[in-house]
Order: sequence, then structure tokens, then C-alpha cells
Amino acid sequence: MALVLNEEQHLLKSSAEAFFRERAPVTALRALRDTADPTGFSRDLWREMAAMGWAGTFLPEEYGGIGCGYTELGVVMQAAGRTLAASPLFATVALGASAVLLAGSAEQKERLLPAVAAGETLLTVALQEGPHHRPERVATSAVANGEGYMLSGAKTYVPDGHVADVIVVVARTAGAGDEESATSGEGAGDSAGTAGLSLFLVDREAAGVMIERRSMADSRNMAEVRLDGATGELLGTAGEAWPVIDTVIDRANAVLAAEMLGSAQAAFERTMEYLKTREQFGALIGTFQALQHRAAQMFCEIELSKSVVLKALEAIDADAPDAALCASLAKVQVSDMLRLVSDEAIQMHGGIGMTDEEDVGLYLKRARVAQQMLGDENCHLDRYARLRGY
Amino acid sequence: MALVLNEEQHLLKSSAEAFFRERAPVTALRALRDTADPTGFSRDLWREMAAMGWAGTFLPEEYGGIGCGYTELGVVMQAAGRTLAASPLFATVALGASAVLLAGSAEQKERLLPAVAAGETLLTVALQEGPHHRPERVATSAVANGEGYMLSGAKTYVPDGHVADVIVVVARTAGAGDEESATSGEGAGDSAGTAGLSLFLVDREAAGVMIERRSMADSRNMAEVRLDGATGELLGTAGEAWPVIDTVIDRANAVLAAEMLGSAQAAFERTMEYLKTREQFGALIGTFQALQHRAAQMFCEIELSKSVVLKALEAIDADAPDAALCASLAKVQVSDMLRLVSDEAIQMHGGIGMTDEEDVGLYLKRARVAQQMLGDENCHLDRYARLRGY
Amino acid sequence: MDELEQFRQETRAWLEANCPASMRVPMKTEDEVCWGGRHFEFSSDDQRLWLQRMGEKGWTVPDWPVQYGGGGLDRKRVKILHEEMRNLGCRSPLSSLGILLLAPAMLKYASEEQKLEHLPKIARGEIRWCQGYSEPGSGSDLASLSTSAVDMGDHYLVNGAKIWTSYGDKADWIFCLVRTDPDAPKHEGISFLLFDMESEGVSTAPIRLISGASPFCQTFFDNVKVPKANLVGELNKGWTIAKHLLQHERSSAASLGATAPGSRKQSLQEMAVDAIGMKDGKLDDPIFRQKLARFHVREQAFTLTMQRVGDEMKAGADPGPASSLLKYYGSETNKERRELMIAAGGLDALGWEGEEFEEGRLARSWLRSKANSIEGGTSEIQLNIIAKRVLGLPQAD
Amino acid sequence: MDELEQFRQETRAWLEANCPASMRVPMKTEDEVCWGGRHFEFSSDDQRLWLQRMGEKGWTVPDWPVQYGGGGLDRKRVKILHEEMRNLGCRSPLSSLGILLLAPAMLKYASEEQKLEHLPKIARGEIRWCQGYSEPGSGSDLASLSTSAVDMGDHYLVNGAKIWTSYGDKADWIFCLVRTDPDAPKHEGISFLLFDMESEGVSTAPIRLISGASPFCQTFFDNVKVPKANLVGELNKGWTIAKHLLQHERSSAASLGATAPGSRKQSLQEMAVDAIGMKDGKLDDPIFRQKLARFHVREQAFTLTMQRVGDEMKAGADPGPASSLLKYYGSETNKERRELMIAAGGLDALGWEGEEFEEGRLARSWLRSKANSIEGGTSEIQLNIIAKRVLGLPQAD
Repeated sequence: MALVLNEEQHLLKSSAEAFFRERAPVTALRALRDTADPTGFSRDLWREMAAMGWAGTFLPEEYGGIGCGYTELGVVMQAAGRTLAASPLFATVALGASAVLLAGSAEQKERLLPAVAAGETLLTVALQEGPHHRPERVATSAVANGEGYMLSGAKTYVPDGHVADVIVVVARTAGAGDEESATSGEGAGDSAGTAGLSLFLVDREAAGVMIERRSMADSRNMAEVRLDGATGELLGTAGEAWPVIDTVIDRANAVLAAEMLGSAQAAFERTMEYLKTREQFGALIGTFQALQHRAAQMFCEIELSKSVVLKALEAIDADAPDAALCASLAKVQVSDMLRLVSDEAIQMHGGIGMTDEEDVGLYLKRARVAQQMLGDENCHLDRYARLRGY
Repeated sequence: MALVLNEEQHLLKSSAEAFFRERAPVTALRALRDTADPTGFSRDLWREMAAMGWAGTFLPEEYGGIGCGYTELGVVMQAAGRTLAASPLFATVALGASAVLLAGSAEQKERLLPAVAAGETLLTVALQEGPHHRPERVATSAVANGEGYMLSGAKTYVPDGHVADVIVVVARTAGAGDEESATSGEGAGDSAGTAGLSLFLVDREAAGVMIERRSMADSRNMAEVRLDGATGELLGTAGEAWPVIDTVIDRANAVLAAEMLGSAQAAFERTMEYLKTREQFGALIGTFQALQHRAAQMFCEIELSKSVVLKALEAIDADAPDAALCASLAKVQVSDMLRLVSDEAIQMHGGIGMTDEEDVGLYLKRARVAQQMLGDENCHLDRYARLRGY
Repeated sequence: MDELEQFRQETRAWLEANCPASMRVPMKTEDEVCWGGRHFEFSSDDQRLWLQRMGEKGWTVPDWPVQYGGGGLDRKRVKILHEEMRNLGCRSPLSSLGILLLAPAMLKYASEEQKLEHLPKIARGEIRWCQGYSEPGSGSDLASLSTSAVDMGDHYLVNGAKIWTSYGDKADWIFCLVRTDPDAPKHEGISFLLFDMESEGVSTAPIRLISGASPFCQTFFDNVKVPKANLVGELNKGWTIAKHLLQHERSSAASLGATAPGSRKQSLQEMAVDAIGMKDGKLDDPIFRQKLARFHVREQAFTLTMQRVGDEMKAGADPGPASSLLKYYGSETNKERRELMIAAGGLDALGWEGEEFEEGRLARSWLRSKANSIEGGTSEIQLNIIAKRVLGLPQAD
Repeated sequence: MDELEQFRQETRAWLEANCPASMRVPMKTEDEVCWGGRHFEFSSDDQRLWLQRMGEKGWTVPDWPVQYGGGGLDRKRVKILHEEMRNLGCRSPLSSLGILLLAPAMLKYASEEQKLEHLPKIARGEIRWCQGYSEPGSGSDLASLSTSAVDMGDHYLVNGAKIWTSYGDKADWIFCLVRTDPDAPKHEGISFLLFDMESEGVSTAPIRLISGASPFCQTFFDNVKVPKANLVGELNKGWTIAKHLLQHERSSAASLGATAPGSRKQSLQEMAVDAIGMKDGKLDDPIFRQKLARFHVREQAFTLTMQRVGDEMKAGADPGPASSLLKYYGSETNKERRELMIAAGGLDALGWEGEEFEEGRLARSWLRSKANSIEGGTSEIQLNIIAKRVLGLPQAD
């Protein structure tokens, strides 16, 4: 498969970039932040996005989707990343819809996915239980109770958890999620602890569900979800959810990497613009060779990032055997790149970069939060090494 | 204690720098290399060095030393590093004499140390058994045999092993040096495997001793020492040599770091000189800001290295409780710095730096060998973390 | 008993008698720092009393001459005072840009009359100062400033704007670089003026930073009349004073990178152990563990270099070249420390509001640290200085 | 059966019949590379035969037109030939700077007569070429060259010296940049000349490198007479040809950084596993393991970028800006690979002579790699190009 966008994807890219530039520029995120907006994104905007098919890029047409793939979702997310646009694309589509599509029964898919594609139902996946991505460390328990399950435990950093209608919760129906395996010092996906994991659909209104929003540095949406005997509906096979979880994380990471790439490109372009207009000591600062070389190095890292993001998305769409490897590859390269670009954007802007008024600070904040979500570069280097057999 | 040289040490520095500049410039190393000199250093030069007291800087006067300290040895080694001067200072003094002084009986010290100080006897320590510094991985065995011990095993990368009159051999009188502990994956000094180690004096002429010189990239002296039932004389207490070994390594590492610092300074100065004289595109290349900033960063790393080397040497002389920490600190900082400086020296010299005729290549070769000797930066970062309790 | 020992005992006795108990416990937040000044709201009576007592004794600035409000103590006695204060846990009675930045320049360049007028009020914390150096657009090229002071016979008329004025909205007076000769080469037409922030025509606007805090202001001057007596040093020679002052600022910025002795806050190491956990006596993440070790190596190497430079200065060396190295390295080290705290803390360290995140303490400190390599001379400027002045590399035409 | 399939079968049959068995096993050392040329000593009769047979068929350069000694094959057939050669393990019959560097420039800029004279000899490996570009002192500033060619009516008289002439002491002819107008701006007085290395006045001196090898020479011209017919392209327009050629060189240098498919040498990963060992399915050194993983990430990202750039070019994009990126990144990646090999191997990898060190294979390759970021345009030059041409950053006056 060629590592280039096809004609339709190019068109999608242009229209998505124009959409976010016009309808959700950085000022939109500022407004959400400064008004402490309770939703954290615009529901109107989301309906428009859904109308364009973006909520169902990879969903089959039978479920109201447009039958394209993750590459298209990545293209849209990359455009969203340019303006730091907040939307349910990540939580509802990349995470939630991926999980339902992979694990759901025909009935569950029919019940949920068309509503997702229509922009009516919001989903999310409640994965983490601590500040670091350790997907196998799950203490939340699910106990069979007649037809359903009773879930108890505390999930944290659930994206859009404060507004999701249905939360896909990772819980343990068997196996060790206790200290024993939790302190094994292993990164994501170590087999210890992955057996016995299951997925459940939990209604946000169900009894025993307590949701509390969390305020993050990047002004994006996270929530704490506590379950106290809440009713959960099994999604997929009990105790055997790990392969699905692993795949959902890969897919969401590839999409997240696309968003991060878009943010990096915007911050970089903004910084190059500054180098071309800011004068110091009677010269444009862009003429200083030390800054030129650092700019050129950033350019190289961004170019490499473009390749790995496209590769990861294409590998997912092709259901390639190395899709997991490519997802970790993308997350590592993009995280390293974005760290460099976001730091340099501030430094090259000088004092003005430190002010809230200038946008580069928002890109820096988003950079670090996105980096931590679903595993930082160290976590994925470990996984990458494991997948390569060393 | 002040982190500055006192007046006597300043004088020593000046005279040592003048000595190596005049008597052992880089051309001396070239001559040793190009003639495939069987000794690998000049015995005449060594006698002169000994006459100035440098073979006995830290030895008490009763053993023919001058009763100063490791700081003085470091000052001399730093000067030697500037011209890449080959001499027995490292193997005989920093390693061998340290071991004998720390572990020897009064009789052994009297027998060996005055001869070392006089430049008559050459020593070394045979520590390693593989290409990486893992001082606890010792398979060489020593079996009591009447009054003495019979040693069997293979030691590798023994500095000056091809000329040392007496070799201090680390061998195992008890404990596990086999695969079991050897594959523990731990860095130097992990307790597993360190119990049961002993030190022995082995005469190079003894039966069962086979020595083969090894040709290294930096043209300095290493040898393979195979022992096949060779007679060894116990140095110190059987089975309890680890603290001595550990301390000898610290002391030798601090001295080696001083040598590496001197090499870095010389390579850096040479490179700065080149930046000030080489023209490209109608300008001196030293006017290019990208090179200026990289030069300034090298300067900073060298300044930091000066501080840690002096601190490590002073801590040894003061027998400070943090001497081990300071030795690892120095090795890490100096290794990182020298990697940067030696790479940049080549790159900034361009094509000319790739020629054998230009000296910077010799500094690069020496840099990597010195870095590997007694543990590279990763090995010492591990140790540093352990010594800080995490 | 020798004189110094006697001084130590008297000092301890005085501190025990005069330092209120509440001034002997560590500060919980930055709000408890005493800045003094006309409008300062003391956080407690004890805070006011402690400043007043120390100010009367001249011990807010123990090494200054007595006539300027100082304690007139020699170096050994100053050291003893500080040791005894540390032993008793006494807080610093006064934090002051006047003491830190202005006074060293005043002592060197101001007239006797100016010293007598301004220094005692600084010492007693009666007047709080701010610094009018940077201007919108000037950035690293400080000498390109354009705020003008025009000679009107009996006064100067000041017009222009300053930026990055620390606590400009809370300060009583400003020391300010102004252009008094617009036709001279840029370094030669600058003068150093002092004036009251309550003068007519002065206004301030706080700048919100990415950390959410607003410690700096923009400050605007609209036909501000400044008496000619407020010129410090010679007319058009203000750049000399500015450089002297900047070097002081740089040296104090460098200390950011060093290990703060006796800091009460949770150290990076403790935080990492808490967040990551230990296994077999090691941090339970080999990669973070090595990163932390390398950071500590660099931090310790830097701290030792600060010490070595200090020792060399005591032995008579010129501190000049070292200040850029220390400024550069200190700020980069502190930025790295904050990055490691974020990495160790994970998403917990990126929380912004709410008690569970300590109102974003870690994230805000991390963001604040990004300014370290910009303020007081960017890292790029420091590298330029090293290349030119220390390494003697040739300069492009 | 379609035509291509038929071509494939015929090709396979021909290769099986004509490629000697000893030419179907991987080379053990670089000494087995066939360079051709007047004085080349074939390492075996099979090597000579293989070159001769492939040369006669035009398959040393299968895509060249037949009249220039090529095979006249279209792209699909070239691909099939290469696939079949790979399947049978056939060695490349000829390595040649003539094919790699000179011919693309000749095909574009030389006269028909020049092409007919020189290209067939290149194709058959009869004439070995070297490149006379760099001069002592010119370095990255290639256009500052000063080797002169003075018009003497029926010939040019060439005087000067070149450096970094690859195998200058083994080559038969040289393609050479010379200054034909000393008064013109530096890029405008350069011409592109071809001449025989056996001409009177040509001498060479090998340069010993830090790796111990001497693949390059200094080459001296002392009143060398060059017929005017040997000028390629227009007089004083040689810089255009030079740039075209350099871009080719840069692209092929970039491939250093990519994963070599089907390389027979032990990979870095295998070497690390051997040298360090595995434990619980992981490399038994967590720090080296992460370094290796990060290297592989960068190597793979780079390889994918080569692929993406290739795919974009197929889709019609301009390759221009990418070549600097690829050259820069490729050489830095290969240097990093060699550093990791040294780190994995420890002191074993730093041995220099003797069988136990394979005569210093690892150390010498490591040292050789340091030139990657210098030759063919330094990394600094590539970064300058990216800053200027790709990012459009302003240039200092």
C-alpha cells in the first residue's frame, strides 16, 4: 500500500482543515476554558461533524457509518489537532465505537453504533485506575448477578467521562489485579494480569455510578468514574477481553498520534512565522543559524512523524499483523517529536510565549497531556521492544 | 574542602603539562603505534616520571612515596590525557598500587610498593572476564594448595597485562560466579556473586600463566591473561576482597576520569583553534552561530566535568563516605561529556578530521575505550542510583 | 570566649526573644512571603512585628553600612546570624527586589544623598521596588529600549511602556532604564532613573502567564514628571549600571538549578518513589530510574560547579565568564527537573484545579519553569556570550 | 502467458545458464566487489566471466539505451531482472562510480558523441571512473574550487589538486570540476571536464583514514593537457551539472540510514542479543534495550519516510526538498547504529587487529560511519538547505 493519501482522503483533509479553522479555532477552546463550559465541547459542532460522517468514518454502512477507515478518522483528527479542537471524536469514536465494533454482539452494535454515527450517543472507555497508563492493572471487579454484573471500583482519567452516555468499563471477572501482579514492574500488556479482564457497558444514569469531572492543564475533558455496585452489561466474552482492549488502545493511539501531529504542525508553523517577523539586534531572528538548525531538526522530526502516523493508520485499516507494532512506533515518534516542538515553540517565542495570550502555551499543555494518555513514549518503547522480540 | 587546587597542586599541574607536552606529545603515541612497539610506552619516560615522584603520589613516604594523594595523581593523569600519553600510571599506580596499599600485608607492601614508586616494578589488576565491566562476574577459581593457591581461568582486557611484573588477580575462593548469578542482569557490585572473591599476586613468569597482548583501537595496552593452575599469593583476606575491589575500582575510575577530562580539553582546544582558522563560504567557520552554540555547550559540559573530577579525587583523599558516589558521578559526567566532545571534534573538523594525519581521530578512539574501561555511563548510572537509594 | 562566640550567643538570645513563634515555622504557601511596602497587607501581626524588629536592628540587610539602614556586620558575623536564624527556623523577614537588585547598583553608582534617601527605606521594607527594563518588542535586545525621558529643565518627562515588571501593580517605586539621547548609538543614550509609581501618568496592567499566575505587569508612562535628582549615575551612562545589575540577576537565577539545601518541599526523588514505587530496592521503572539518575548527576555536577566557581572567586578569580554558564545550565536543569516531575506524576501532575491536584501545583510550576531559559537573558544569549567572551570565537561582520 | 512472464522465464533461464555458481554466494569481504577498469585484478575467473556476460547483454545497466551499452529494458522488465537475480542470489556484476554518478549526468548533459564514446565502456566495466570535486581547503564550500583549466587553443591546461578522490589511485578516468573563468562569480566560472588519469602530469597519493583504510586520494594536476572535446556541457556552466550529480549522490547516501533488506551481516539486534543476553524474553539490560528500541523506532520511521517520499514522487511531487532531509537523517541514523554496536559489544568491539577482533571490523566500521555526516554535504549544510529552501527562513545579509 502506498504511503500517500488518495484523492478522496486529500479532499477530506482540506475540508476538515477548513472546518476546524473556521468553526473551531483556538479561540473556541479558550472560550470553553474561560467560561468553564460544563460540556467542554460544542454539541452543535459535534452534530455538524456527525452530519459530515466523521462520527462514523470507520463504521460499516449498516450501522450508519460511511464505511471508510481509521485513516480517514486520523485525517480528521490531525486537522482537529491543528486548532486544538475539543470534540467527542477521540472518546466516543476512537475509543468507544472501536470497542463496541470489536466486541459487541449484533444487537449491541445495532443499538449503539447508529446512534454514535448520528452524533446522538456519546461513549467512552474507562480504562485507567492510576495516573499512568497500565492497562493490565485493573482492580475494578465485576460480579455476576443474575442476568447482569455488579461493578465496583474506581476508574480515573476517563476521557469525556462527564458527558458520555454509555461508559465501556474494563473490569475484572477473574484473575489478579491486586498488588501481586500490579507491582510486576512491567509495562502495558504484560500477560500477568490480563487474563480475566472483561468489558461492560455502563449507563451513566445507573445507580451506583458517580462521575466527577477533573480539571486538566490542557482544558480538555477527563473524569473520575466511581462504581459502587453499578449494573454492567457484558460486552464480548467474559474474562477474555484483553485482545480487544489491546487493539482498542492501538487504534485510539494511532488516532491520538494523528491529533498530536496536527498540533505539532500548527505550533511549528506558528513558530516559523514568528522567526520570520520578530526582530532582535536589528535582524529577523529567523536569520540566526542556531535557530535555523533547530528549526530544520524539528522539520525532520515532523516529516518522520507524518510517515509513522500514516503507516499506523493504514496498518489498522489493512488489519496488518504489525498493526500493534506500528501503533507503538507512531506513539513513540510523535511523542518525542511533540516534546521537542512544543518546548522549542515556547523558547523561540521568548517572553511572549509565556503569556496566556499567545497560543503556543496551549499547545504545550495539550502536548504533555496527550503524551501521557494511553501510554507515554517509555511505555511504548517497552512495548515496541517486546513486539520485536527483545 | 575547597574545590580548587592548592598552590603545590597548581605547580604540579604546570610541570606535568609541560612534561607531557615536551616529552610525550601525541607524536609519541603515533610512534609507538606505527612501530608496533612491544612495550607500548617508553620505559625511559616512566623512569623519569618515577623520579619526579609521580609513581608514588599517594604512597606513604615509608614506601618510597611522596605522601600526597589521588588528587595529585589525577592532576598528572589529566595532563597525560592531554597528549594521550601512554604510561604505567593507570595500571601500575591507579590500579595495582591501590590494591596492594589497601589489601596488602606489611611485608607485601614493603616488598612491592617501594619498587613501584621507584619505577622498577610494574603492576596491574586483572578484573574483567568479558567485554563489559561486570566486576562481580568472576569465574576464575583459586584453590588452596598448601601454602599458596592454584588459579585457573581467563582474564581479559587487563591493562598493561603484557608487561606487568606482578598481576593482581581477582579470583573466586567461594561463591557463585557461574551462570546462575552471572545472568542476574544487575550492574556492577550487586551483592550476588561478590562474596567469596579474593585477590592474589601472580608473577608473570610463573608456570601456568599465559599472556597475550590485545590490539585495541586506541593503540593503548591490553592483554588476555590465562591462568592454568598458576600459583597465586593471597593479598588480603580470602573470600572478603569485594570491599577492596570496589574501592580500587572507584579510585581508578576517578583517575581515569581525570585522564579523560584532559583528553577532552585538548580535543576541544584543538577544535576551537580550527574554528578560528578554517574558512568556508568566505567566513571563518567559528562565526557560524550553530557551531558557536554547540561549542558553548561543550564548554559547559567540560566545566561541569572539572568540578566532578576534582570532587571525586578530593573525596577519595578525604576518605569521605560519599567517595563511591562521587566516583560514579565523575565517570558518568565525564563519559557523557567526552562522547559529545570527541564526536563534535570530528564533525567540526569535517573531512580533515577523518584522516589519520589529524589528531582528533586518536582522541575519539581513546574516548570510547576509556569510556568502556571500568564501566560505561550506563553501568555507573545504575550504581549511582543504587548508592542514592533508589 | 572569643568575640565571635560571644556574638553568636547574643544573637541567638536576641532571636529567641524577638522572633515570634509563628515566624519560626516553614511557610506553607507563597502568600506568606513578606514583601513590605506602602500598601503591603501583612498576613499576621507577627509578620509585621518580625519585619519591624529586624528592620530596626538593620538585620534585614546585616552586611550594609549602618547609615544606610544595615547591620554593619562583617562577613563572619553575617554568617553567624544566618546560621543562628537557620538553627531556630526563623523565616526571612523581608523579600525585596530593592535589596536583591537595586541596592547593589545604588551602593556602587548612586550619590551619597540618594543612598541616604532610598536605602534605609528598602532595608526597613517601607518602600517596595520594581524594575523597568524590558519593553514590548525589545526582548533579548534590551538596549533597543525606546521609553524616552526628555530634559524639561527641572525635570524629565517620561513616556513609553515597560513589560515584565515584576509585581509592578504592587510596587511603590520603579528603577527604570530610559533613553535620554535618541541620537546616540543604542548603548550610549540610556540613563537610569528612579521614580514613584504613584506619579501621575503611571499605570499598570497585569500579564496573565501560561501558569495562570500574573506576577508581571505591563507598565505605561504617559508624560510622567521625574525630578532630575532621581537620575542615578551620569546622564547617558545608564547602560553601565544596567549591565552590573543584570549580572547580579543572572547569578541569582543560576541557583535555580542547584539542589536547594533544606528545601521543605517533596523532592523529585521522594515524589518518584511515591508515584512509581520500589522493587528490590530499586525504582520500579528502569527507564525512569536512569533518567532520574542522569538528572541527579547533572544537578550534582552543576551544584559542585557553583561551589567551585565560588571557591575560585574566593581565591581571586574573575566571576565574569562563569555567570553565563551558571545561568544557562541552572535554568536548563530546573526545566529538566520539572519535566521529570511531570513524567513521574503522570496525569496526576497535569491536573489544573481542585484539591486533588493541589490546585495544579506541579503543572503550574512546570509551566513556570519554561521561563527560566528566557528571563534574565535567554539561553541563546548565554551561549552567545560564552562563544564570544569565553571561547573567543570570531564574530560575523 | 503474457510477455512479462515470458521475459521472466527467459531471464531466469539465462541467469541459471550464465551466472557461475561462485557468483551466486554472498560476498565474504569487500575485496570480492567487482569494480572493473583497465588494471582491475579479478578475484576469480568466474568474476571476470560474469562481468563479461552481463556486459555483453547490457544487463550491468539494464535500463540504459542499447546504443550506450545498456539493456534497453523498460521499468517492469528491469524489476523482473533484479527480482530474478535476487532469487538466484546473483552478485552484482559491477560496482561503478561511472554508473552511479557520472552516467546520470552524462545522459542529461553530454553530447551524443561523448555518450557513445564513454557510456558503453562504463557499462562493460572497461573504464573505471573517479570524481574530482573537492579540493584541499574547499570543504563544504565546493564552488570555491581553484583547480584551473586554461584555454590553450586546441586543449585546456589543467593545474591544481583534488581531494577525497574515491579510489583515485585505481581509476582510469576522472570527471572533474575546473575553473575556466577566474574572474566570474564563483558559481559561474566552473566547467565539467573528463580526462584520462594516465595523462602526463596526473599523480595521486592515498589518504589514510582513522579507520585505517585508504579509499580516497589526493590527486594532483601539473600542466595536464585535456582535449577540448572532453568538455561536457557548456563552458562555465559546469555548476549545473555538479548540482545535478550531487543530488544523486545525496539520495544514495541517505539509504545508509534505512534498514538494509536482506543484509547478510549480523544485525544490531542479533548482535545485542548475543553480547548482552536475554532474560524473561527481554534483553538483559533495560537501558540498552530502550536505547535499541528508540534507535529502531527512528530507523523504521526513517525507512517509512524514504518510502513515503518515493510514493509521493511517483504521485508527482518534487523530490528536491526531501533529499536534504534524507541525507541528514540517514547519516545520523547510521552513525547512531554504529555507536550502539560499539556499546553492545563493549571492549570486544573496540579491538583493532587480530582474528579475535575480525581485524577490527566493528571498530573500523564505526569510525568509517563518522564520515557519513561529512561527505556528500555535511549535516550542517543539509540543515542550512532545509532552513532556507524548505522552511523559507530569512538569510542574513
